[in-house]
Formats: sequence, C-alpha cells, structure tokens
Amino acid sequence: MIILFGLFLLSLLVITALAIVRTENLFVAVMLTSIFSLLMAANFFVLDAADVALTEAAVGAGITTVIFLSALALTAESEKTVQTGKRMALVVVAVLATLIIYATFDKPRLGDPEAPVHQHLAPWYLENTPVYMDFPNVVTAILGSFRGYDTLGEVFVVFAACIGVLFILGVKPPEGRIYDPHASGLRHHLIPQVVGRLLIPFVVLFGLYVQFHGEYGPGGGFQAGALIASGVILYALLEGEAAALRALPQPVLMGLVIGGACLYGAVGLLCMLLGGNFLEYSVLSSNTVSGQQLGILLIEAGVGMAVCGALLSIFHAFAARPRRL
Amino acid sequence: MYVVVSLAILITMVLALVRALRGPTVYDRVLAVNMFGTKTVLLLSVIAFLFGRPDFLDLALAYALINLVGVLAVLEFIQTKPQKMDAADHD
Amino acid sequence: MNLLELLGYFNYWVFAIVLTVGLYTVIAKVNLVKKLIGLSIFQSAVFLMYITMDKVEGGTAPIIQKGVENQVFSNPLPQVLILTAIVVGVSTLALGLAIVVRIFEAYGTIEEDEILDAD
Amino acid sequence: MIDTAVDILSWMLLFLGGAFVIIGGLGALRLPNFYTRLHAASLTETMATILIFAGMILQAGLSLAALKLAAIMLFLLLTAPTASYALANAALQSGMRPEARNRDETL
Amino acid sequence: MTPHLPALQVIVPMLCAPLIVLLKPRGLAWAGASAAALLSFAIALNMALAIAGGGTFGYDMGGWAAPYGIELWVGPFSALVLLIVTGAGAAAMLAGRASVDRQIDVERQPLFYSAWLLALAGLAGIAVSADAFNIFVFMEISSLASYVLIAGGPDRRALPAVFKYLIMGTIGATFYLIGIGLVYMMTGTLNLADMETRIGNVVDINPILVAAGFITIGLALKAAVFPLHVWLPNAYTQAPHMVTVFLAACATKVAIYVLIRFDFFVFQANFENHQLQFSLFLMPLALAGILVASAVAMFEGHIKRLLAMSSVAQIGYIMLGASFVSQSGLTASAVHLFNHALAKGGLFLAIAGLACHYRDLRLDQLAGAARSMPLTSAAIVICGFSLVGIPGTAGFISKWLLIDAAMDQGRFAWLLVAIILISSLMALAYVWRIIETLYLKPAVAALAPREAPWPLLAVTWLVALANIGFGLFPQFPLALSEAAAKLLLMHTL
Repeated sequence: MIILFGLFLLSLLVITALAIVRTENLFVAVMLTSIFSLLMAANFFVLDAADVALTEAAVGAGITTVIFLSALALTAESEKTVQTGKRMALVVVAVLATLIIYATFDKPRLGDPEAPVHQHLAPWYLENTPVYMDFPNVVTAILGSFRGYDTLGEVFVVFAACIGVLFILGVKPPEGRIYDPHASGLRHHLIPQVVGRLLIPFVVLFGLYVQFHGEYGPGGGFQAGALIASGVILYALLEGEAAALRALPQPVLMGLVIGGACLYGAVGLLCMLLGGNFLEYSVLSSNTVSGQQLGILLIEAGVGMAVCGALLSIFHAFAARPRRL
Repeated sequence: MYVVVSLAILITMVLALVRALRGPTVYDRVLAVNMFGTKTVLLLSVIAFLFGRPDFLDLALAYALINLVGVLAVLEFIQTKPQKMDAADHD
Repeated sequence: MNLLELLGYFNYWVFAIVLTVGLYTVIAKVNLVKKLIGLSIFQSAVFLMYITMDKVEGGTAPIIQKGVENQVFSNPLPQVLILTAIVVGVSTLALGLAIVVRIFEAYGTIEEDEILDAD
Repeated sequence: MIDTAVDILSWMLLFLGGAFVIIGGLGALRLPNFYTRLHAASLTETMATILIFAGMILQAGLSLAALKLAAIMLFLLLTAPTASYALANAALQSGMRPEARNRDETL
Repeated sequence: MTPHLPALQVIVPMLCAPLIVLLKPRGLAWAGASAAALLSFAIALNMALAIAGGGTFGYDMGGWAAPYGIELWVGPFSALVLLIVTGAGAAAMLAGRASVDRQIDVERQPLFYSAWLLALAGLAGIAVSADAFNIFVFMEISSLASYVLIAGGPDRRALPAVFKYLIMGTIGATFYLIGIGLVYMMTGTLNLADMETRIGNVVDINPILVAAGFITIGLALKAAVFPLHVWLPNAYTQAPHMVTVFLAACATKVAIYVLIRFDFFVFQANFENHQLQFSLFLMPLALAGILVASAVAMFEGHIKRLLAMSSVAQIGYIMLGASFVSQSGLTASAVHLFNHALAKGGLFLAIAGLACHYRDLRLDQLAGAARSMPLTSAAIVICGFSLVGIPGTAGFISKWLLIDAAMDQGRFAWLLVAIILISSLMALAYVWRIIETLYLKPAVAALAPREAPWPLLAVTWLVALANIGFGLFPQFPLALSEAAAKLLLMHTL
C-alpha cells in the first residue's frame, strides 16, 4: 500500500516540476516550489526518512519560500518568454538522462535488503549506537558523533551563507528606493494577529522540544533552528519587520550565529585538550556513554543556535531592504 | 480504513494541485497551496498511524506550522505589491 | 515482477526526470531567479536518489523503539548525508538570491541577455 | 463490546472525514468563482479535519499519541480559518467582488 | 600537538572565521585574519617538512576509526597542495591590506576577512580529507566563501560573473554528489581507501562507470578544465585584486587535486584498461585547452583577463601530465601545480600593485607603466618568464619535466612535444605583449614614479624571488612531487 502512495506522490512531484518550469510568472513558480518541497518531504517520510522529511519541510517548504518571496519583492516578478541556448540545454539534458538510465539497469532495486548499501556501514551504526550513545535515534548519533565533523562543516556552510548575504547586501541600495518598516501588509488584520500572538510561544516551545528531543525522535539542531526561525518570521509577518528586529536585533542574531559555531568548535577543542581526538566526546565525562550524550547535546545546541541565527539574519537582510514602490 | 482515508486525501491533493496549476487568479493559487499544505498534514498523520509509528506525529505539527508561515508570507507579498498582481493572472 | 520492484525503478526514473527538468531550467532559461529555482529542483532530485537507496523492505525509520524485537531499520547514513546537503542547498540559494537582488539594483533587470547587452 | 463500538464509531468518523475531504476537493476544483471555491476548501480544513482526527484519537485511546493528535487538530483549527480569512480579505481588498453569478470573470 | 596537525590545519582558520566578524575596529580584522592564516601556513609547512622526510599523517575525527568515522589523511601530494593554499592565502592577505582598503568598505571588511578564512579552511579541508562526502562539504564551504569574495569586486560586472560561477559551481558540486551517491550505493562506504577495495568486488560495473563520469565532470567544472572553464575568466577579472591572487593560485588546483586523487586512488585499479580510458578522455581536452586558451590569451586586451585565460591553459598542462599516467608525467603535473601557483600568484600580486595607480587595467591604458613603477614591473617580468618557462625560473623545471614525460609517449611523442613547445611560444607572445606595453610603449600620461605600498611590493618580490629560487634549487617541491607520483601510481599496477 505504501508503495502506491509513493507512486502517487512521485507522479505529482514530476507534474509539479514540469509546471514550475513552464509557468512564466515567478511568483506562481515560487508557490509551486513550496508544493514541490512538501511533496518531496512527504516522499521522504514514506521512504522512512523522518528526520530528512522534517528538515525538508522546515527548510525547503518554509524558509526557502519566504526567502524567495522576499527576494522577488526586491526584483522583477515575471519572466520574458525568450530563451537562449535551448538546443544546447536539450543536448546536455538528453546525454544526462541516457547516462542515468544506463546506470539504473544495474542498480539494486528499491528496498532490497541484500543491496550493498545496507551491508557495510549501516549495520554497524545500527548496532553500535545503543552501545556507545545509548539513545534511540541513530540518525542523530551519526550526525552528531560518528560524522560530527561533517556537521561542523555544515554549520560553517550556513555561517558562510549568512556572512555572505550580509556582505553582499551590505552595499547601500541605489537612490530612489524607499522602505517603510511599518508597511507590513498584515499589520492591520486583527484575526491573524491575535491567532499569531497566541501561537508564537507554542511554536518556540515546539522548536525547543524538537531541539532537545532529537536523541529520541525525529529532530535535532537544524530542524529546531529552522522551526524557531519560522516562528520569528511569523512574528515579523504579523507585526512588521521593525518589531521583529526590535525583539531580536541584528547583533543578537549575529551573536547567536557566532556563539553557536564557536560552541561547536569549543566542544571539539575541549575534547582535544582532555586528551582525545577532535570531537571525541567520550573524554568529556568519566563514563564514555554519558560523555557522548553530553557532547551531542552541546553540539546540537550549537547547531540550533547557529542555524536559527543565520536563517533569521538572511531573512532580515532581504526583508528589511528598501524596495522600489 | 486508514488506507481509504489516505487515498481520499491523496485524491484531494491532486484536485488541489490542478487548481494551483489552473489558477486563474493568484488567490486561487494561494488557496490551492494552503489546501495542499493542510492535506499534507492530514496525510502524514494518517500515514504515521498506518506505519504504526505514532511518535512521528511531531512532523505533522511542524508541517502545519510551516504551512501557516508560508501562506501568510505569500499574502504579505501580495499586499505589499498589489499593483503588479494583475500580471499574475494571464498564465 | 512485484510491486515494490516496480516502484524501485520508478523512483530512479523520477530522479532522472526531475534532475533533467532542473538542469534544463538552469541552462535554457535566461531569468536569473528561474535559474535558481531550477537549481533547487536539480538538487532536490539528488536528495531523492539518496533517500531512495536508504529504504529497506519492511523497514521503518532508524529510531530504535524500546521493547520491539526484531525490527528492520532503513539505512540511516544516506539520511544524515542528505540532512547536510539540504542545508547546503538552502545556503547556496540564499547567496544566489542576494546576488540576484544586487544585480537587479545595478542593472534594472534579471534577464541574462539584457544584462549582457548592458555591459 | 465497548471496544467494538469505539472501533465502529471511529471507522465511521474516518470514513465521513474522507468523504468530506473529497467533496471539498471537488468543490475547490469545480465551483465557479474564487469565493465559492474558498468555501469548499475551508470545508476540508475544518469539518474533515475534525472528523479524521477524532477518528484517530478514538483509535489511539488514552496515550501520548492522542495528545499530539489533539494538539495538531487544535493547531489546524486555529490556523486554517485564519489563513482563509486572510486570503478572503486580501482578495476582497484587491477589488475582487463576491457576486452571485459570475463565472471566472478574471479569466 | 603533532598528531593533531591535520585537524588543526582546518580548524584553526575555520574557528577563527566567526571571531573575526566581531573585530569591528579598523585593521583589527585584518590583523586577526593574517595571524590565523600565518598560523595555518606554519602548520602546513611543518607537515610538509615532516612528509618530505618520509611518512604521512592520518587522523580519526571524533576518535572513530575509518570507515565508520571520517578520516583525515595527509600525504606528499596533499602536503604540496596545502602549502600552496595556505601560502597563497597568507601571502595575499599580508600584502593586500591597502588594496582591500581601497576596494571594500571598512564596515564590510570583517565579513570579507571572515569569508577569506572560510575559503582557506574549506580548501585546506578538501586537501586533508579522506572521505568522499566530507570533501563535498568542504568544497561547498570554500565555494560559498569564494562567491562572497568575488562578489566584493568593485565593478557591477562582478555580480553577473559571480552568479555564473555560482550556477556552474553548484552544478559541479551536485554532479560530484550524484557520483559519490552512485559509488556509495554500490559499495556501501564513503571512505576513499575503503571505496577502492570494495569497488573491486562490485559485479555490475555500469553504475560505477557512470559515477566516475559524474565525478570527473563535476570536478572538471570546479577546476575549470577546458571546455568547462567559461566561468573563470570573468570571475577572476572582476574579483577584488587580492581575491584574484588567492583564488588564481589555489582554488582550481584543489579541484584538480581531488580529481587526480579520485581517478588514481579509487577508480584506477578497478577498471579494465582504465589507464587508456583516462588518457583518451583527458589528453585531447588538455591539449585543446592549452592551445585554445593560449590563443585567446594572445589577443586579450585586459591584463587580468589575459592572465585568467592563461590559467585555463596552465590547467591544461597539469591535466596533460596526469593523462600520461606515468611516474614522470605525474611528477611534472604536481611540480607544475606548485610552480604555476608561484608564477600566477606573483603576477597577480604585481598587478594588484599596478592597480594602486592605474584604475583601468586594459593593456592600452598601462603603456609605459614601468617608468612610474619600475620595481613592480620588474617583478612582472620575472614571474612572466616563469610562466613561459625561461631557464632559471621555476616554470622551466616543470615544462622540462613535462617534455621529458611526453617523450615516453610512444608514437605521438613528437606531436605532444611540438604542442608543448608551440604553446610555450604562444605564452611568450602574450607575456611579451605585457612587457612591451610596460617598458617600450610611450606612457599615456606622465606619472611621477610611485611604487605600490611597501608590504605589497615586499611580498610580490618575495614571490618573484621564490620563482627564481625554486628554479635554481627545485629539490623540495620535486621530492614531494616524486613521492606523490609514486603513491598515486602504487594503486595502478
């Protein structure tokens, strides 16, 4: 039965992708992109990837759409019909498709438990997570400890994007652009405001739950960071940019980003000082299991802070930029 | 039974997608996107039960939240740029 | 040919289609925002490929349940990799959009051919 | 005995919910103008949501899952009408009039 | 501390990057970033010296043994690449304060230097990593940071240039991701050494072949191998001058390093006739790249664009040496990697010096510049000669080794040698155009002799002298390159 769902969702995915390419209105394309992300996330869920589904929904469908929209508000919004290089694109794409289909013939079919991908590393992780970390979510164990260095790198990718957007949009916009920080479209709507005010504390609470429940269920630093950022974005949409920036000013956000990244690095260096390798959390406590748990808890907190701060900084950099009215 | 319900939800998702593709006004599209989002939430809740892993209901909650933020962002965008929206209608 | 087998290959076909659709958009469209949308579709296709390979027949998400014996779990490693890749994707997108905003401010257009004509 | 009764009740609720979802979906596709479509869509977001979640809560019994389901239901019941309201308001302000017999005037 | 060196190599610049953002007062960000860059250069030098004496560095991140955890591994080849990366990063930063002050607003400078350190950390992270996915993550760090650095260019044309780079770079990285996904699907591992042994057991080789294709194309995009180089000329031309120095010296080289490493370590031993396929595929591209890019460079009017095109040609030389799949060819490649970084880095440093007094860097505007800036111009001459391969400079060593390696290529040896010689003549032609403009043409406007600021001049001359020094005493890079070639070929036979 699950398979039918997959088939169905994947077909919808293809239709949506084609529609995105065909539409000439960028605004419509962005809305369809959000549907695309939701479909992708539902697919991930059907394929047993709960953590990824949560991330794709929070980051892909939520934050990406918001950033796209705020960028569109600063630029043009419909596309010209002219296309160049159509023929070359078709050739490249045809070659690519042939290559992939050529490769598919020998791929192991979906769900084959004998496939090589399920033989080597995966069983080891599934077996040893209870031994070394003693908590149920294997994804969090790999993310935080076994491949914690990748995650450190990822935090710095987000950091790079954050300082990059601030750097690039740090140039003053040209003359003739005005920005009214109070001109939020939803500011004068009573019902959304009341409901929003009611919801935002719960959103943040839920984000914290996702943050600290990551060892036991789907979730962790990235997802929590993105969810809390969505909560603040909701606040910004309802109360206006200025209010959101008053509540969490840019220096605070930057502090979150820097603090999160440094917290992660500091945990790694501490392990080094205590005689282990970089990010070897086992040395953090007399008991290796509790050391691992402590280390993962700390670095996940760092990830959450950094991601939340970075996504919000990026959002504000776009949303608070003067636009041509 | 869960299967029947989830199939119903899937069919409605298709209907919503068709509405999103057809428009004709931008508000119809927003309506469709919103509907699509809530149907995804329903679908996920039902599938979580179908899988026998109700602990994944967290996801559905997150989706509901994201959906609200998305729709409000779209509306905010429309309202700050009202004069250009007619261009959206010719698709 | 059982059903699961069919879906197994169907996933790869969808991966191929979405990948090519995305790449086509990146190459053929002149609008810079459209190019970025294509880029994110292109990357999503790769995520789908990774997640497809993690599925094990009869398996469930790799979160160990207490008191349940003999559970089969799907592969957690591709999920970890894709978690990372999703965040990388959104970072690239944000940076790209920032550049597009500056291009619009400097040139007054986001169509590639008009930008080339302007210089 | 009670178990069976609860089961039957919950199946009925789920079935009704499914029916409402489809009816609402059809309405959102087939009805003639934006406001009527909005009306149909809201149907799936309130009535169908209540029915389906009530059915699942009955199935879950007294557990954490039921609590979560109730939370999601509450959340959806708060947000979906809010979104519908904001949408209708935005459409109204943009000059789209709800009239009785206009078939896709904007086409 | 010694066993931790491979980790520190990456961590030091990376963790300093967020702290730099906090250093708002003028000059502090520069000082902090320079200190971090110098420290990482010292680490690289330390490791290179240890490796030149035989031996390698391995490191298990998080204490998890490979393949379960992420392994770092530094051998002779990576030591050479690390030297180039950290050296270029540190030198350009030390020299460039005045130039950066001129091109980047003061309040944006902390972000700029932070991005610089991230680019450095990312490139170093690629060089030390022995894990396929980890390489992807660090590739993205370095790419994002370099987009930021290039977007700092003063002209509005920098923006479309960097957008193109972003699109092509992301496509390249995604192709690489597809490639390692396919390999992972068939082998179940991500560690490079583990991959090599496990690919041997794969029955269905088709996905692996396709994966090799994706990885090669993806990395070739990042490395700007002809004909995938279209992003490079504009990006290098429009970037701030100091960023051009840094990136031209090392960014593409790291991608080449990964490409060579993948091909030789992972795929080489496992494909039948791989040797043949590798050279069949790469040699024509390398030769075409050398000839076409040199020809284009001969007619370029903008000095930075001219040198950027020349970079594409030089990448061709490096690929050509690798495509011989022989000890001498790979040695020549590795040495050329090092020497080209010296020559191109020196040239771009000197051009940054010229840019202090010449706003417009088109050749016709630079006429007679040697009279107002004699020292800078002399450095251009030395580095230009090294680029061409005049005896006595570092460039000569690698050209000589390359010709030597080409001699062993059987029937077509004479053709290869001829092409290398012809392209060297073309290089002489475009370098001569620069020298002629600087020295022999009458000045456009009479300028009083004003040199570049002294730190820039000092570093420029240091690099120029290094070009001569490594031309006369090439033992150190040569020893590392020979060891690297031996290690790379160990897996072939």
